Amino acid sequence: MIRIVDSDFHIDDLYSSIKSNKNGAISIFVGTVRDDLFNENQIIDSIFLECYEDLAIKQLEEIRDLAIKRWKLNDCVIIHRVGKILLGDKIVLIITSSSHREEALRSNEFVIDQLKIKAAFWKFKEFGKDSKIIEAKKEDRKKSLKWKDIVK
Amino acid sequence: MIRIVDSDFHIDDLYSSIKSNKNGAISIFVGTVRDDLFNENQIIDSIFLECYEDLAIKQLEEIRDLAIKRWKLNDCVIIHRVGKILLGDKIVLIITSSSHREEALRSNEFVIDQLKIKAAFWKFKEFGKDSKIIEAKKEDRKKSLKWKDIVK
Amino acid sequence: MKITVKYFSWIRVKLNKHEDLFEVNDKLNFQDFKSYLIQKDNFYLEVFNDDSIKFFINFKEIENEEIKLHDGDELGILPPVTGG
Amino acid sequence: MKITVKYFSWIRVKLNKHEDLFEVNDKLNFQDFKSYLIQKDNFYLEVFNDDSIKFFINFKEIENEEIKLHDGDELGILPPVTGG
Repeated sequence: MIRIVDSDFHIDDLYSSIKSNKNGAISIFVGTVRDDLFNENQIIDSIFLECYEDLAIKQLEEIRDLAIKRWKLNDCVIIHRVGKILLGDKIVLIITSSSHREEALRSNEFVIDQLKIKAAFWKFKEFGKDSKIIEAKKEDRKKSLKWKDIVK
Repeated sequence: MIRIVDSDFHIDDLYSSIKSNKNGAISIFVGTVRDDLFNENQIIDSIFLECYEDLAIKQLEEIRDLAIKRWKLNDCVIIHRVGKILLGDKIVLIITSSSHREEALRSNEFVIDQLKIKAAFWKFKEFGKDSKIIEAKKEDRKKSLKWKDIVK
Repeated sequence: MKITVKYFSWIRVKLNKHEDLFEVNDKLNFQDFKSYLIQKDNFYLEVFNDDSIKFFINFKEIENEEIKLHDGDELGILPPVTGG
Repeated sequence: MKITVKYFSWIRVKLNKHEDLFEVNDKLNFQDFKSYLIQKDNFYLEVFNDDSIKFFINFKEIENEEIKLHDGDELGILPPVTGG
């Protein structure tokens, strides 16, 4: 299941959607709005997530399909929020399910690393009516390189 | 939070317990009862989890404390079920929360790897009134060796 | 033919709009369309010279600038992504 | 003094009980207590010769077999664990 949503979601609902007797290990990653994004003495309590939806869905599907194929996963769910997201709230959730933990854990990390540099989402910090772009991180590009020889 | 429980639990409740504006990344691992534990043509639909509770709590606390210290985590939750657990149901849940995903992911894997070989729990397959011990896996011991130089 | 151009991130903010619809001659390729845009507004020169920006035609990244455009095509102009 | 011995996994199944309470002389160390148990039942020889089994006194793994026992101590006999 790939979803781009504009409100918060329950982890248990998504967990239920992948429940299977074939699973022995499920890895869930949740990315949230962290307060140290806001270190400029500005009164900020949210971010804004912009998205090129049709493209992003396609990109997330490609990342999911690569992960399922490479690690023979039972399932892979990616949920990404867009719009205004409050401090502490969820931005993204990734579930990878497998017979064994090695596969569930490794693929989960692959999906978030790829999503960070390949999916058409953009973050802004919001203060009052103003907003400021959050810059892309070089580390994210470096991190993704480690998958080059692992997932072809 | 470390808990040994005898019934199923909601992931969202546990997620709420670690919610913090300091978190940017939360990794959740769920271990479940997989059907290929049961490959002997026997009618089995559950496992039984035995535990040396006072010791297990102490061991889980030690693993948690190592993980928090090594990866400077914001929090680490370990929930382990005991008693009869049905096919597909949760056995264990681990949450690690951090500012950054690398730390959340790595520490989560450390905790499950350590738990597998160091915490006083034992699994049995159940068929009717009979039960059979599930043997320890050599791979689990091997996997845990990789942490020797990473966590001291 | 009609080409939609979609703007995101700082480009959307700078242009203060999400998209444009351009009416252009048939048989343009992407390279021709770039020249057309630059001629319209010098701002596009900055965009096309910025190698952190990626271009997608109908949700597929452009690998060869000589790719032909067709009526109804959608060009996405994407600054570095920052999701997740 | 009284020493509780806790059994788990296949040992609990084989002995068909979770624990025993033994009344022994004061000033025994773990090594003495091992001899005492083996004398009581030859089954303990199998247990003490199995190097996959771990022994805990009051929830602390035994590192030196000369550790002194005290009234009320709890000895845990643990086959390889299989949780998670």
